[in-house]
Amino acid sequence: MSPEFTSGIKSNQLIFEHSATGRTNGAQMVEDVASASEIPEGLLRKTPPMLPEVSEMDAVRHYTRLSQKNFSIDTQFYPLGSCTMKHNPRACNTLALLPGFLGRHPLAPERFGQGVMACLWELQEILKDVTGMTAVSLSPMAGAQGEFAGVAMIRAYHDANNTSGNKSERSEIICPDAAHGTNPATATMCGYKVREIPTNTDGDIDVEALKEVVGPQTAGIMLTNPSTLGVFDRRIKEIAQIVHDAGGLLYYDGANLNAILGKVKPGDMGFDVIHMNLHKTFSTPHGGGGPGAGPVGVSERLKPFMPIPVVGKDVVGKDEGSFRWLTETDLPQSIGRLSAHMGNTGVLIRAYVYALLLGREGMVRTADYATLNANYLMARLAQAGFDMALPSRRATHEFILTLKRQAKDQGVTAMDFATRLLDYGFHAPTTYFPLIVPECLLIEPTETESKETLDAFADVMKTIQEEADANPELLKDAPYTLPVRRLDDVKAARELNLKYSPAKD
Amino acid sequence: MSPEFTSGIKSNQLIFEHSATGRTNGAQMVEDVASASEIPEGLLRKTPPMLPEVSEMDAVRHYTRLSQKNFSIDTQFYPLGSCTMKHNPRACNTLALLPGFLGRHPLAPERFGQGVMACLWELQEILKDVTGMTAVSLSPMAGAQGEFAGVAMIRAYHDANNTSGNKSERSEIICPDAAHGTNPATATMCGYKVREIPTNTDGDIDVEALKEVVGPQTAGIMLTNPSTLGVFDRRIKEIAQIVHDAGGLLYYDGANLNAILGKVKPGDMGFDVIHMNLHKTFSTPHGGGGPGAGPVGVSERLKPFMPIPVVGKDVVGKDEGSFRWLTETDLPQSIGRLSAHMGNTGVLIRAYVYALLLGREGMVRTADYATLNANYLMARLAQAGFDMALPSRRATHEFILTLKRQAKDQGVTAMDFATRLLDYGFHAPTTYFPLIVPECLLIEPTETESKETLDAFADVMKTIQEEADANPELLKDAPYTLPVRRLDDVKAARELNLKYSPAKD
Amino acid sequence: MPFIPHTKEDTQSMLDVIGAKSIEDLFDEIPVELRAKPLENVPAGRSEMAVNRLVRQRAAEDVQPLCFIGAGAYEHHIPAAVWELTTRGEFYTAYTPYQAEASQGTLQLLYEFQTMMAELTAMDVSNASLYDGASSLAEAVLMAVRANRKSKSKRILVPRTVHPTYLKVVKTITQHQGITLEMLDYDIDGGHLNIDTLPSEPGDFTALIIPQPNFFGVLEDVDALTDWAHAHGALVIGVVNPMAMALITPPGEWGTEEAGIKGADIVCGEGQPLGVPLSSGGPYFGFMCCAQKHVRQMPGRIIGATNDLDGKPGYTLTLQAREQHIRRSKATSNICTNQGLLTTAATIYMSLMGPEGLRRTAANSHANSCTLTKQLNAIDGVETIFSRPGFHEKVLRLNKPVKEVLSALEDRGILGGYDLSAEFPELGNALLVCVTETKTEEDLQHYASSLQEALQETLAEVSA
Amino acid sequence: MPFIPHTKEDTQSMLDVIGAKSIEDLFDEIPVELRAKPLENVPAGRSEMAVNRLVRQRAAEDVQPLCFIGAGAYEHHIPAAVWELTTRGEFYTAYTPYQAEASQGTLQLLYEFQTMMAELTAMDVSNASLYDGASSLAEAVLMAVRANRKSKSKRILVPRTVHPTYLKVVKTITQHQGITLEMLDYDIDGGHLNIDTLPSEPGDFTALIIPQPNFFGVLEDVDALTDWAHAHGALVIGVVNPMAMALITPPGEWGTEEAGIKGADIVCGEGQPLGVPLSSGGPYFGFMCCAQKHVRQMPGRIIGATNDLDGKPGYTLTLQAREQHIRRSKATSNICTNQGLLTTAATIYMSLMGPEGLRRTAANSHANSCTLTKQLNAIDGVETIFSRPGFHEKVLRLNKPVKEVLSALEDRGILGGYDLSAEFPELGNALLVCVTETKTEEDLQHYASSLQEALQETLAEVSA
Ligand SMILES: Cc1ncc(COP(=O)(O)O)c(C=O)c1O
Ligand SMILES: Cc1ncc(COP(=O)(O)O)c(C=O)c1O
Repeated sequence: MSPEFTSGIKSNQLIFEHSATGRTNGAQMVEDVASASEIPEGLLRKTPPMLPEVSEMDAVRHYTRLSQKNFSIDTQFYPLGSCTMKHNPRACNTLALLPGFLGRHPLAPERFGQGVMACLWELQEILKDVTGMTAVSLSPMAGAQGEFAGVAMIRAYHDANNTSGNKSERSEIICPDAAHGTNPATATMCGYKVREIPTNTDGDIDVEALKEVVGPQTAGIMLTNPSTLGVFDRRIKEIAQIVHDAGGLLYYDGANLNAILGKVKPGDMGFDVIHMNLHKTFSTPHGGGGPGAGPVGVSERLKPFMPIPVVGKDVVGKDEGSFRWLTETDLPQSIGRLSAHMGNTGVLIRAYVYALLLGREGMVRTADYATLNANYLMARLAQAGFDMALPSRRATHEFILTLKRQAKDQGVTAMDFATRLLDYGFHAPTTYFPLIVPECLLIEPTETESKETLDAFADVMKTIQEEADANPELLKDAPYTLPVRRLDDVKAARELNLKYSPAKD
Repeated sequence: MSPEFTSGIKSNQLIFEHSATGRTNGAQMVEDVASASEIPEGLLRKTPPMLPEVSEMDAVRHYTRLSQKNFSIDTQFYPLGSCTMKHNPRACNTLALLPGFLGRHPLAPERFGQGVMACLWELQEILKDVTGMTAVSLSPMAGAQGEFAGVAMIRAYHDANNTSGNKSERSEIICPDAAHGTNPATATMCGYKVREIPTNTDGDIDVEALKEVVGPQTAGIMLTNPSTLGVFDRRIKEIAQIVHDAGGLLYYDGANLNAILGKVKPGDMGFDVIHMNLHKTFSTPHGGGGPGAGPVGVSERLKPFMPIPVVGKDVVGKDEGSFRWLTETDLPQSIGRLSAHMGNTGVLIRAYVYALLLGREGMVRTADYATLNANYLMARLAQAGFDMALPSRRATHEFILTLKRQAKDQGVTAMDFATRLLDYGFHAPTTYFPLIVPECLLIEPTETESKETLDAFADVMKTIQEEADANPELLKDAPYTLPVRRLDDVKAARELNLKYSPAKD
Repeated sequence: MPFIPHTKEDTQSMLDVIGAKSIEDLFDEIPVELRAKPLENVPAGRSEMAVNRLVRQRAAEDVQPLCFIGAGAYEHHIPAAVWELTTRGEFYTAYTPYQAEASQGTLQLLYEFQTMMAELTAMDVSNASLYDGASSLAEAVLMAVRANRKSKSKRILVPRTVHPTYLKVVKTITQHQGITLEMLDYDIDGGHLNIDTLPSEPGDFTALIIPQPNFFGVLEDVDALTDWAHAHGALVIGVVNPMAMALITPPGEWGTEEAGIKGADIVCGEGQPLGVPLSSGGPYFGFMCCAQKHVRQMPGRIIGATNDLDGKPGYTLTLQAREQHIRRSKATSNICTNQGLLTTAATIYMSLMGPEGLRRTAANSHANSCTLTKQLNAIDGVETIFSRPGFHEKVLRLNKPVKEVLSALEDRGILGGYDLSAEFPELGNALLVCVTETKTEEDLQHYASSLQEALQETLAEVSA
Repeated sequence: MPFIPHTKEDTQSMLDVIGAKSIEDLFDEIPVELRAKPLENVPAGRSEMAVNRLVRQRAAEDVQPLCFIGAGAYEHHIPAAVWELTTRGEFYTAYTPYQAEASQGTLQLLYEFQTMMAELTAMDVSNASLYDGASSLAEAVLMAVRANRKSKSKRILVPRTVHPTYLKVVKTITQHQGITLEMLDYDIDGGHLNIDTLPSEPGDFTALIIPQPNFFGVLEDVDALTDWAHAHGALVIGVVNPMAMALITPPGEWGTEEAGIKGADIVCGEGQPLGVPLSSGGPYFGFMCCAQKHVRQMPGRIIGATNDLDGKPGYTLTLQAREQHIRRSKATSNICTNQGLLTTAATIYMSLMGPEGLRRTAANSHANSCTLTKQLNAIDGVETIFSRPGFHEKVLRLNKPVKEVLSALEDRGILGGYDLSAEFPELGNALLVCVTETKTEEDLQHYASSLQEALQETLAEVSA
């Protein structure tokens, strides 16, 4: 009765399967000039790459239909904790794609780039204020690269201020056990040993444990506050004191600033360096996995070490008011460059447009409503009988629900709930992160979702719980209504198949 | 097991059902300036219109998901006969949306519009060549308006050349029974009586019948060749002779030129006036029902009557090479204006870009492959056991299959086949047109579809025939896999519900 | 081969199935003597890259100065989301929704559109669009003739304050139907149709057209005019700017209770202000709303709600028996393809604006127009002509020929307005100036100071 | 409230459910003394209309002259379909495809991307992207150190013909790992890495980087270099322009049979030429391919094909145990978010170009570069520096300071190239000029005549 929805082309086909030898998309063919080659035969490619040979329509149809197989914020509620899936205003995209911006070569003289540089300079100013830092460099291309820049600056700072001659004296970076995986991975890339500290049952850092690990070997600590547990660490000032007293610096993982925008500034908490994920708080799109932008903000003492380039504004002289790139010459102690040019400029323009649209009131409102939505949804789910990981705490932009009880009693896991949610048209929350909470769902609704949507989500969670009560197997086999049923990850890893090879016939 | 795919918002909701009083899309709010009004109280609106009050995200999500409920060329094979659903190249859209074109006020001085006017002027030249006509006016906004312009010109011509003083002498327009509905409707709008003539069993016009109806009362004949039956009328020259001899003029309905581009020119067949549907042959998008563009081409004798404005190019004097609008002053005998400005300019730009991409070779190729595809699919379906309406004829860009036999033997109709096709991911062909072929499907594959797609379609048609053999009821209840099942048209017309009213509570 | 997917092998095997030797054979029913000569005036095909470059240069030529022209096409800010959504392939490349089950996206959207337009005009029902404002007025006239069965005269009363181009279009389209368009002059002080100048004797009038605002931007005395029309057995055709409807009395509420019937009978107009860019004049869209009782006389597509086999709500084309594809020579109109994609844009635009956003846009445009008028009136040699209030356009009289002044303004980066002197010579050097919400205070000041300079300059030139 | 859907009533009823009096209460766990002062340097919120106008003005300032700069970022024609599809909301606003069942669109596309990149480079496998070309080279170096278990030295041989900024980035990123970057000078005649200058003594080398084409646009002697590396136990890291791969021997085929092993071990580079606009430098995307045996050392996301419960094919993130979210401090890299949307564009770009379209684009760029070089060499005071063949960039020596010449070219609407004189002073007044398929014959002539004039002009100025 319900044949496969084929669209006249088999729905599972790869673009290669639409290909036919000799088929071309003629409008894209420039003149054939094989003759003019000065490349010696020996350097020429012998067999052409197996790229698809399709018409423009084949490609348009294939990729349009592929896109429809995705969940996205534009189509679904997507409460992925720690990911801040909020609405991406369309003006940001439209304006970032203006021909004037797109056509500019990165190495074109500065006088042909004053427009874009003005945007970037103003963005630096905005981010400084929001974070309470002294200076900002926009060059890191995602959060993890921002982290790298930050920790590398900590290292450069210690190296520069080390009088003992023993540069590896401060060899450790402290991370809470709840930290995002990029934090320890970054510390390692910067040549540090990672010391993990535990979290208290109330969700705050175990300060006593911190006191034990901190010492002259401490280069710094990587924190995020609100933490990945979705709570604000109330003893942050004390923590800062302890680390600073030991000569270490404080790194703030600012991937998610949604709940503190205009409410509390990392600089005021005592942090020395912060990275921000513009692709979260500043609503640049996630694009199915990037691009992002991970600007870093620094306190006065780390300023000389910022990654380059930074946008500078001439304040005196004949070029007064004009913008230029600050480079090695201006910042000789810089940790250096992280990308071939100025990072992900197009993403930065989107964030800039977003910041202008929000304005200072909008920033504060973002924190207000992100927090309201999280606390409301937490309350609704608690009322519905779900267990919160930290029931006594306020939620920040997110909160954690644990299905430990359900896993034990009914054998249904967080993943079962997650995949079943898909059938109801909701993207799953983040599962199994942070690692310290068993069978957890990390839920971040964001400020752009309406009460109606949150209510619908809470209702569906309750329905799924009822399904689990009645028939746990139903959840195990979910999803049912998506392009594919539950996928076999084990097979994917065991029988590695990472590219298409045409079937031999 | 398969809950309604809700997307976190009930999938059937109207935008009004996402609305909440006081919800606003703040980014679109300009300053509130109620005070500055010079409008007297009595003229002010008392109650605001019930427009949706939603956030940008609500709107984006709602309309994105609505769009996904459509079939479209970008997602499906769409062999709707007489509609020429071929690929709409993306360059046409991207270039037509350039800010320089979009921002121009239609009444801005000509010197600020030379770019767009150059495009339009060249398009006129291209269309003249393709149709074999002497002049072209781009102003009609769709096929039917082009028809109106054409028939109005015929009328103006007769009026101008009428020496008897009795202006209504020529009071009839002849249309074949297979004609598109717009033809007789247009003749009526132009104040003519419509005389219908029959079609022979071989698909050509019944010339004897024509001879009988033609006479001094004949203003003209509206034809399309290839006809809506998908065949080329071989006696066209003779027909032209008969009508011209009687003092009538020949109108060519050029909605579908796909099969004759560069192969045969309506001007050479003896036609005096033609309209073209750029939204068919010239691949401008159908947009779910428009906009289109229906330029008219005329022979020398109808030139003075063309609708204005027309783009002119100054060939001498100080403005040599510059473009200007030809208006009432230049064409005092013009039938007049059809739109407030220059018709659907943006559509015209798309067609112009398309024409440049194809070029003269591409035009001929379009005819070649549109014809090849139609004849191939006709052959495949004939092999599969379907009855062709005109089995002995070549197909042009389209052909007709009749399910008269199936309707009689199995009780399944053309509409049953059509809706069942949807389940297989193919849009239905045109059903029940032309009116003279019972239970017909008018199938136009177009040149942009691949053999693979045509084969898949033929296979599915065969499958459906097998379903009909096994269980005709299955077809009656189709479709099964679309957002809705078969819709009740009778209810729609009887219990008119043309707008949403909020449920009272 | 641009846009053609066939490989050589495909072509050959397809010909084999057909039983033809070559593609050429497929054209063997076309008499040889008719075969076309090569297309010499069609240029050779070019790559997308080459076309891209050419057309971008053309578009770049047309970058516009600051625009204060209105006269039927209005520059409003269009939220970025409108066209990003409208040009989604599934909207952009779908056909007219004949096959309802496969077109629920378009159909539901059009049903929403009809609801919004009916709300905005306060009328009972709306169709799914006509070509543009001008042709929608022509269709409204034809419809009124059909709808007013009591009237035999086919006399349509047309104020001179209707857009002059609309009048031309109405003439073009309705001239073959024995319809008389009777012109009514405007009040030289108010710029409106003075109720006192309407025929006082009884008579058979088919309809009265009421523009709101009128071509001068002036607000008509709609209540009195509506009452007059209904008292004389004439239908009321409102031709309105939909943006203005967010602020002023909609045609569904025109007239007074005393007259027995309230509201216009047919309302039409140009939909462009609702999310459609100026685009050199098109594509825009015409809209049409009417009282329920006239719905069967309405031209164009109409979408109705219904249910599917399972009782689930759905949408479909309805009342098709009015249309050419069913009724042929007896259809209400020959219109077939309309302006679907533009109504898509308008529907999304109205959703994003909401009642408050739209009201503010209208109010802001009005306020800006008032502000500029005040500033300009302070200039020597500039005066407002009409005393009646307007929406966002004003007619000014200059003490210099308008053409010269406009040209001087152009040199200062301003398109100063629409020159009325050819069409309304009785007004002298009259200029129609439009201001929308898009103009800032600086823009207004720039206009004012530029006009001052321009007037002085032309003065200097004249005296030199 | 921009982007916030809450009505007053919503807010109140939500607070009631929470049991809080005000939104302010929800922040009561933040110590009072930490509460932020107002954001004074963030401007007040503006409407989309206002922002639109401001940012459009900014973009308009940046309209560019005709561009002959390459140096790592290349202007190619991008089919319109690429970005119309890429910015579809379902691609644009999806997250990293963690939840595979809800992300088959992105996942299948990335699987196709991996296939295409592996094909283009003739390597076994590809990842799903890294940040950009420069950082991908840094990751390749780190990967080589992990992958070459036999080598203990962490010595990486780096030709000076690698892009100088890439080198800086490699230094920044790898400096904390005890890695030595040993620079190899280039051949002053050929502009390439001369095999004879490589260390002849045996030694422990971890990897040799081979750029193809190199920073001077020159084609390296890849076969000999690859053989040398493999003979010395070093891995080969190719850093290649993917567009060039359509024309020249891909790294998977570098080396000769004699050496026993054929092909590079790791290939990385900048993906920008494949459908990504110049965009002031980003977002672009880095790519990385490698031999199958090294796949577990690869950084970044990798997509694998698998089946669902019903045996239907599907795609999912795989080998996640390499990544930071599982392996944490022992991950292959800290990379998390990568450049997904750009690989979407690249995949669509490659689909639209196909092997022949891509080859022609590359061949045309090469031919245009040859043509221009010939024309320029005919000018007095201009000579090609290097004798070896190149792809689409050439180094020219001028008889005038490059900076002045470039500025004179700018006045003629041309960005003349990349000034090498600061980074390669030994080359004198050296200019790196790039030509792609986007340039017409007239463009090349315009460049040639402008350069001639520019040289004369600077001469005149100098002598004046
Ligand atoms: C808390 C936290 N830190 C760091 C990151 C890493 O950011 P990115 O993915 O941009 O590298 C993320 C993002 O997933 C995050 O949620
Ligand atoms: C043969 C024929 N004539 C006329 C028309 C009317 O064209 P339009 O819909 O553009 O008014 C059509 C389109 O449906 C058609 O197919």
